[in-house]
This record gives sequence, structure tokens and C-alpha cells, in this order.
Amino acid sequence: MAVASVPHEGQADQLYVETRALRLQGFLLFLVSDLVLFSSFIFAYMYLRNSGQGWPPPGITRPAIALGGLNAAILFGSGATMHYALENFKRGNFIRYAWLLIFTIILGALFLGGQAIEYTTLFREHITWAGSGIFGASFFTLTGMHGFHVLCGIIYLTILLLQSVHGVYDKQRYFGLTAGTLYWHFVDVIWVVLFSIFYLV
Amino acid sequence: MESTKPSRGFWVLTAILGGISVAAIVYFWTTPTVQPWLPPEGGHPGNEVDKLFRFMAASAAVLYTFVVGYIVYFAIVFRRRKSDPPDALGVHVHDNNKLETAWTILPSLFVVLLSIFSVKIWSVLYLQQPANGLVVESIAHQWGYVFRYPNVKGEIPEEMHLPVNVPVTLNLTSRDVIHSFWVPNMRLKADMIPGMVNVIKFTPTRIGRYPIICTEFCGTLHSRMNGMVSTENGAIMVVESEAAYQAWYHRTQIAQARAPSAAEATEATAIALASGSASAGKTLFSQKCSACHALGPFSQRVVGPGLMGVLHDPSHPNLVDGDPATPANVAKILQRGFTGSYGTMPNQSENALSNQDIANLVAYLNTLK
Amino acid sequence: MSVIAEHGGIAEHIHPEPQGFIRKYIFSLDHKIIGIQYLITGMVFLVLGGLLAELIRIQLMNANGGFLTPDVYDEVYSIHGSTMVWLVGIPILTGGFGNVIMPVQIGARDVAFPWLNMISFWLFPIAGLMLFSSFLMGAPVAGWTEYPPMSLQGAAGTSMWCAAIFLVGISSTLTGMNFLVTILKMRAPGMTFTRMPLFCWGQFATAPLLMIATTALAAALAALFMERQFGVPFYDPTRGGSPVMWQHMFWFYSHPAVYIMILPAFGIISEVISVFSRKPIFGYRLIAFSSAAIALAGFMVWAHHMFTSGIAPYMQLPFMILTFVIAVPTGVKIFSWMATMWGGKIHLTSAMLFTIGFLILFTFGGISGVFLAAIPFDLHVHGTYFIPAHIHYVLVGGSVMGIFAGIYYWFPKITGRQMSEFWGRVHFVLFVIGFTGTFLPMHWLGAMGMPRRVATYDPQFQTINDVMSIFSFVMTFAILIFFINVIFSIRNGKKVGHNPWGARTLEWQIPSPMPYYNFKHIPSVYGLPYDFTEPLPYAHLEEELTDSPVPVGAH
Amino acid sequence: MNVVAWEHILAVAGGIVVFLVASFALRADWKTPGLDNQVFKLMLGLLALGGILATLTGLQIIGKS
Repeated sequence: MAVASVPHEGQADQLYVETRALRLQGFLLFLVSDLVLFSSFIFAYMYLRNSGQGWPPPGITRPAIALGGLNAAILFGSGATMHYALENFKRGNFIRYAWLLIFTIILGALFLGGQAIEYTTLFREHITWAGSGIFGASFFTLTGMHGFHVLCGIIYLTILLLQSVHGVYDKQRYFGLTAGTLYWHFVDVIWVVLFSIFYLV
Repeated sequence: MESTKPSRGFWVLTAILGGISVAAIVYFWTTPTVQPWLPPEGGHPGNEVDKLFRFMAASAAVLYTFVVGYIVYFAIVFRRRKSDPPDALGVHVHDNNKLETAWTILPSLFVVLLSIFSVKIWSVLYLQQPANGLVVESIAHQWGYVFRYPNVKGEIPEEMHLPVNVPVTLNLTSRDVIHSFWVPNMRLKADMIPGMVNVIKFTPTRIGRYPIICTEFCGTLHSRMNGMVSTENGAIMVVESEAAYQAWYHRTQIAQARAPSAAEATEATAIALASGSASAGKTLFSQKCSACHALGPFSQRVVGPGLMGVLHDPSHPNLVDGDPATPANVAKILQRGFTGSYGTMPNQSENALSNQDIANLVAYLNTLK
Repeated sequence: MSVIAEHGGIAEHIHPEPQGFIRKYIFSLDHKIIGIQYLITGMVFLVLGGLLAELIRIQLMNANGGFLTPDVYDEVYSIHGSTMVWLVGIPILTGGFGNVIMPVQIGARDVAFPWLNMISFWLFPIAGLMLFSSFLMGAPVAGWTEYPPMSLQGAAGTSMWCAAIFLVGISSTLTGMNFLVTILKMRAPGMTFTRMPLFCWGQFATAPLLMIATTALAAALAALFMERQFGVPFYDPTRGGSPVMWQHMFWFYSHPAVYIMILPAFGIISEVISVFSRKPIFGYRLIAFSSAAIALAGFMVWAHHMFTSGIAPYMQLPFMILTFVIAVPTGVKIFSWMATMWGGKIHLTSAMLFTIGFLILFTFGGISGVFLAAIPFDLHVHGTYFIPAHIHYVLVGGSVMGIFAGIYYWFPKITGRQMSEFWGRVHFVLFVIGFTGTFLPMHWLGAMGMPRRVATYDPQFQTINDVMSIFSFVMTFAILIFFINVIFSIRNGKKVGHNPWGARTLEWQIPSPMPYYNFKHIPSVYGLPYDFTEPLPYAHLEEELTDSPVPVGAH
Repeated sequence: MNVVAWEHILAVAGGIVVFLVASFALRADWKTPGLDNQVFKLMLGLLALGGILATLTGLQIIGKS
């Protein structure tokens, strides 16, 4: 019974492979529970919206669709850049990876900027979180929660960028980047849903 | 290894348990009332609920008798005895497909049976109640009930009178928090939720005084909304003969008419309603009314109740102030405003409405069916 | 051995045991210590919740009240319910037993994310303190369900309640994720899903419930908190919100929550009943899969709590029928356990007595659950004492009996000593008598017209309430005996070997108390752990009970 | 050209780019194994859908203000 007493070549890789599987599943489960959180609020929104007061409720103007569409395109675009950032990292193309990641972060920040403009416009029309009935409650809660996720994502990606500059990840071990990409895609995809239910229907 | 065949004792026990089960079935089948288990039954469809109760209680008794009987029997008969060697093992049976299939299929069949029976009673409760009859509204508040009757002005607190054998449609809502309306003798309950109207339909068939009980927690004095016939505390449903009911009704009508409500203090000028234009009223409605009133059924409350069919809804023959739903009375509310259980509405001057505006609005509301 | 080196992977790495008191016992990463922390904390809250229950029973000894003011009484039962569900039932059964036993039973050295595990645990006592601190600022009054608009009117403590339950929810979610990954990824070689002990199946079915349902509750709580603190309208009908929406979101969580509290107990029962009947569990597959079926169906029945809330009659029907359907897998389990007892050599130990008690009492609770599922009958008894009767039959008669069975059963594994069997039997007898006397009459009271959550009631019910209160003192006395037994046995209990019950699951094949690293070598598994006539279905366990040192290179 | 018109044009352009990129990435990744890649594929599919939505919004075919 000579148990793994001497760490040998490749054992560390074995360790990485196994912990990676654990961490990947754990991270996906985290995303699932986050999805449930969003779904619950979306259920609340749908429930209130269909409670027979008409939508938008009297006295409420919806946020402008033009800016909303542009903002959506920006966020979806950042998803595409993030995807290719990871692809390039996998292929060892570090410079292109870094630029794409920076570009992703900038697009994310732009999205938040667009969101801020949208909020200011609504505030100017006296549509607020607490003072505008169920529209204000559901719109600001859901988009605010999503915006908070984007903000966290920006911070997360910045940390990943700094880490990768310091050589934390290499071609064999880059689970952190995979997780970051998963998270960023998740935030994008949530916006597909939120965009549809708030701006399109 | 012992034999896997059941012993004689097992079959004797099964026979005994079967006997108890048959006794339980016979009891629940034939007992004239379910009195010791439920309060005296006072109306339809409470009697239907009792049928379901008999069925479920009999089935439960059978199932529970067998489960408990066998468990206790196994624990005694198959216990390890002092004489057994310390490492004695039980009969090693892992599976028995026939048995397992049987006890999956049998409960499934029972579930189907129970579903059919429950759905049948459910349809009696919800679908087969007569639509005509007396319409009463009850509004709960912290901490009590008030009742509105057709053509009786205002609200009658804590005592609900019903004629025997007349179908009743009860519209339930609340003024503040969630309450509930339960008359144990009628076996019926619905929550009274602010902003919503829940409906109970039933026919009292037995004269008597029945407690009305709130079963949703509603604040400090929730316990006070616990009608007790013995102490005359809380709200009571009085089911009486048609003659007694009519006498009470007329008495109440007169008594309530004499008590002027605060809204009546201001004298209203008569408005020529015939000149109203429904299309102008529609425009006006979207400007002045739609922020508080939905174009939905009465139960769809935004600030005030929904106004679809306000003049034509048979389940709401009364306006919020208790007067019958006529164009003149609607105009009266628009002139005077309203303060009461259903909220507060500004009066004519506060809403900046001209007499012609009111006529237009009434004409428009009359078109909503 | 090379087989294991390949399959065992990371499981072969043993970190040195931390030596400082704080790292070893307070902020431990060891699943066993964390599990014991959960058990102890849960027991503390059990005592607190039990004392609150006694306050309720004392108040109800007089129909006109007088012991507590109505407001204090409302606070007491609200915190009693919240404590028992969130600080006793769920943490003990998942965080407690799940942590101590589950990783060992699947042949792992720890859970997947030990740090996360520690954080999950520490959120729980913090949330408990927050919940009880709400008494200082006016505790919530609207019961553990906190229906708005009543909860919107409640005192400041209601917001504290939201925050506390939110924290417990995060703790549950993290535990669920952790256990799910552990069971999916860290089973020993050969430990397939059809060879996994049934307790692990219970945990496996519970973990997704913890993860998904709890998050939905978190959303509902966050909305309630925002409405109370910032005036964001979600539930207030006068501002466009909907109080019924809370009920949907709350019960979407809270119905699975009762399965969170019963599925692990099913697992404990399955283990105990097989070991003490000295025969294999009957119908292993059916028991395992019915747990999963119950968990899945548990997500689709929430509106059966809302038959009186004015949801459309046609919408009620599928919920009623699906609820009936859940009775089938539950019934199958009960029948399988009965068949396991048949033809056994039943050792009537304390653990087995509690298991038998579980079968008898839980079946009763299950049957009254079918009564409640039938819409017409539910319309009669909804919101009456029938409901507390039912929930106490399934949660005390079910979950708590399961917890007691588990403690008597695994106490030797955790401490190396056995609890007193004599006092265990006394505990059992008094507990069952007290329980039945307290909760059985509640069914009748509810059906006859006594609403729940009342501080005063119709005097015609006073005699029976007095009797119930006296029986509840008996129950409390039984629990006192249990605690004395536990505390006494930790120091003075009979020392027993590593496997006093002759059980066959993995945790009984290693020393008691379990060593820090669980297994010197990760075992391989060849079969089900329930067949007493076969040799143990494990390989590489030879050295576990010897004094040979832990492999040196392990780090 | 006012701001709104630019917003429309950018949304259309961005939407088309996103759709194309996501579709190409999806095609390139189509046969990759592994749990993470399955999730990526799902996400890319939804991202392509998002691109279509943004384009249609910019073209003022869908969307309400």
C-alpha cells in the first residue's frame, strides 16, 4: 500500500484536473442559484404586470427603446469579445487576449453608463424605485440587480486581468478565466431576458 | 435461515385488522352525522364536504390500522430474543417485485379514486352553486366584520342574517390586512384579501346562530374575530326563517336609512344625466379616473375598485356606499366623493369635474358591461 | 494499490490536522467538526424554540389568556415557528448529520468546498442571534409565514427577521451546492449511485431543494425587506402590489422546505431500520428513487397552501392532484420499511424505538396531509389548529423522531461512547406519550372550530387545551432527560468499539471518534452496504483500524 | 442626425456583429466536449438570439417605448 507518498510528475496536474471538475460544478451551481434568484424576481414582475392595472401603469412612460437597444447591443458585444478573449488565451495568444479582455471591461462600463443615463432620464420624469408603484419597483429592482451583477463582473474581470498579467494562469490551468467567462455570459444572457420583458413586450 | 412464508399469527393478525377496518368503514358509511368529528352541519355544500370526509376518514382508518398493526406486530414477533445468538440475522430478502408493484399500483389507484371523488365535490362547491339568490358583501377590518345588503344603506357590523334555504353569494374583501371568513358549520372558508374579492356560494339549510371566525392572523386582536356563540362574542351568522329574515331586513333598512352618513351632509344638486356623452366620458375617464380605477371587474382594485360593469354586475348590486347601482347614485358618489371601507375618493370640486363632466362619465360607465 | 492512486486522486492528499484550539474547534474546516457544531447549535436553538413552545402552551391553558399580552404571544409563536424550521430542522438534518456522516459514507475525506462549509456554518448562529435579537425591537408577529400586509405593519423586528432568514437561506444554499458537488464528484471508486447508502440518497435528494428553493425565498424576503425599509411596493395592495404574490413565492420555497426536513430523516430511518433488523433494506431502489421523486414533485405543489387565497378554482385542481400523487412514493417508503422489519431479528434499541415511533407518527401526519390536500376539506380546516397538528405530526413525529434516532445511532461514532439505553427508552416512552397527548387533540380542535394563532379562544375548548398543555410538559421533560443523557454520556457513557451496532456502511469501518483524515486509504466499493450475509463490500480498509501511521507523503 | 438615430444605427450594427460572432463561435465550438463547453454553447446560442433582438430593435421592428 504505497500510497501516493511521493508526489510525482503529473500528480499536480491530476490534482488540478480533479479540483477543476469540482470547482466547475460548484460554479455552475452558483450560477443556477443566481438564475433562480433572477427568475423569482422575474416571476414577481410578471405577476404584478398581469395583475390587471394595464402595462405600463397609468402615468408611467417606459424607458426609451432606442437607448435600450443600443445598450443591449453593447452588452451582447462584450459577451462576444469575452468569448474570443478566452479562445485566444487557450491558443496562447496572450496579447490579443489581454486587449479583448480590456475591451470587454470597457464595454461593460459603457453599458453601466447607458444604464445611468436611462435612470437619470426616468428620475427626471419622477419615476423612481419606491415612488412609482409596481413599475418602479420591478424595473429598478431587476435592472438594478442586473447592473450590480455587471459591476461585480467588471471588478471580477479586472482582477482576472491583473492575475493573468502576473502569470497566475497558463495554457493548462486557466479555470479562473473559464469561470469569469461563464459569469460574464450569464450576465449577458440574463439581459437577453430582461431586455425582452422590459423593452420588447 | 428461517422460512420466508408468513406465519399463522400473521394471518390471524391480518384478519383482526381487516375486521377493525370493516368496522371503521361501516361506521363512517352509516353514521347519520359526523358530529363527534366535525361541528354540526348547517347547509349545502357543507353536506357534500362531509361525504368526502367520511370517505377519507374511512380510508385513513383502514390504512392506518394496517400500518400500525403490522409495525407493532413485527416489532414484537421479530424482536431479537435472549435465546438468539448475538450474531443472529434476519431473513435476507432484498426485493420482491410483485409485492413492490402491488404497493405502488394500489396507492396509485386509490389516488385516482380520491382525485375523482374530490374533483366531484370541488365541482359542487365551485361550479354547481345556483347563481341567483341573495348577494351579501362582507368587508373585514381590524378587528371585525361588516356586512352590506342589497338596498340597505351603509354597513351592518358583526351580525349577518340569512334566510334559510335561500342560496347566498358572499363577496368577501378586506379593508386593511388579510382576514378570513370561516363558518365551521358551513364547512366553507375564503380569505378576505385587500384589493381582491373572493366569493363563497352556499345555501344555509338549518336555522341557527353560527360563529364567524377569522383564521388568518390579522393583528393584536385577531383572537377577537373568533365568533363564539356561547358568549355572544364576535361575529355571528344568524340563519332564520324567511319571515324572520324579512322582518329583520325591513327593520334594518329603516334603521340604516335614518342614520345619515357623513357624505350626505353636503346637499347635492340634481344633474341632468340624459345629456351625457359616452365618448366624452371615455376621454375624461382616462384623464381623471384611470389612475385609481381599473377597467376590470370590481375585484380588480388599484386604489378604488374596478369599474367594469359597475351598473350591470349582478354580483355587485350595490355601490360602495351601499346604495343600489343606479346612474343617479353613481352621479351622487362622483359629486360627493366617498370615504369608507373601499378607500377614499375626492369629491366633485376636488376632482375639478363640471356637472356635464359627471353626466358624461355616468353615460360612459353605463356602457361598460 | 496503484488502482487507488489513480482513482483516488486528490482524495489521497491529507493536510496536516491544525493544532490550535481556534483552527481545530472554532473555525475548523473539518466536515466532522463543522457537523458537530451544527448539531450543538441546532440543539441550543431546539431548547430555545421549545421554551417558546411552552410559553404558548401556558398561555393557552386559559381560554381568556392572561399569561402573555396578545402582542407578546404573537411574537412568541412567530419566533417559535421560525426557529424550529430554520434554526433546528434544516440545519440539524442537512448541515448536522449531512456533514458528519455523508462524506464518510461515500468514502471521501471531506466535502468538496471545506471553506464554503465553514462559512455556511458560521452564517447560521449569526442568523440565529439576529432572529432572537428581534425580540428587542419588537419581534415579527405574523407567524413564520409572515403574510403581508400584516408583516408590512409589523414592528422593526420584522425586518430583522427578513435579514436573519435571508442569512440562513444563504447558508442553506451554500450547503446544498457543497453537498451536491460532493456527492456527484467525490464518491469513492466503485461507489455508484445504486450502491450509495440511503442516507446519502436522502442528502442527494435534499441538496437541490436547498439550493433552488431557498434562493426563491431569498428573493421574496429581499422584496419584503425593500418594501418595509425603502417603501418599494411589491406586496402592498393599496400601492399596486399583491399580497398573494408573497404567498406564491413563500410557499414555492416552504413546501420544498418541509421535504428538506423529511428526506434526510427518511435516510436516517432507512439506515437504522436495516441495521437493527439485521437484514437488508427492502426495496433499495424504490426507496432511493422515491426520495428523488418526492423532491421533484415537491416543487409542483406549493399552491395547495393557498386554496383559500382566491386563486382561480381551475388552477387549484392540478395542485390538489399532484399533492395526492406525492402520497404514493411516501407510501411506498413506509411499506418498504415495514417489509424490512418483517422477518428480522429486531434489536429494540433506542434508535430503533425512535424509528418505529417515526413510522407510526409520520404515517399519521402523512394521512392528515392527504386530508389537507383535498380542496373541499382544506377549505374547512385551513388556518385552524388542524394545520399545526399536521405540521407537528410530520415535523416532530417525522423529522425530530428521525433526529433522535440518528443521534442515538451515531453517538458512538461521534464520541466513541454509547448513550444510556435505559434513559433512551424512558425518553422514547415519555416523548411519544407527551407528543400524542399534545398534538393528537389539535386535529379535532381545528376541525371543530378553533383557529390557529389566537391568544384567547372559545371557552368550550379550554379543558382539552389544559390537557394538551399538561402533555406538552411531559414532552419537555422527556427532552430534558435526553439532554441529560447526552451530556452524561459524552463523559461517562459506556466505551464501545468502532462498530457497536454491527453496521456495514463505511463510517462504521473506521475508528470512533472518526480520525481527522477519515480514511488512511480511500476504499473501493463493490456492493450495497446492506447485505449482512456477505463479506463487507469494501477493499483497502485493512489498515484503518490498525495503529499504522497515516501515509507520510500525504500533505 | 439626432442622438436617437445614431442609437438605432449603432444598435443595428452591434446587433449584427454580435449575431455573426456568436454564430461563428458556436459553429467553431460545436463539437467541443466537456460540461463547461456545453454551457458555453448554450450561452452563445442565447447571445446570438440577443444579437437578433438588438438588431430588430434598432430597425424599429420590435420594441415599445
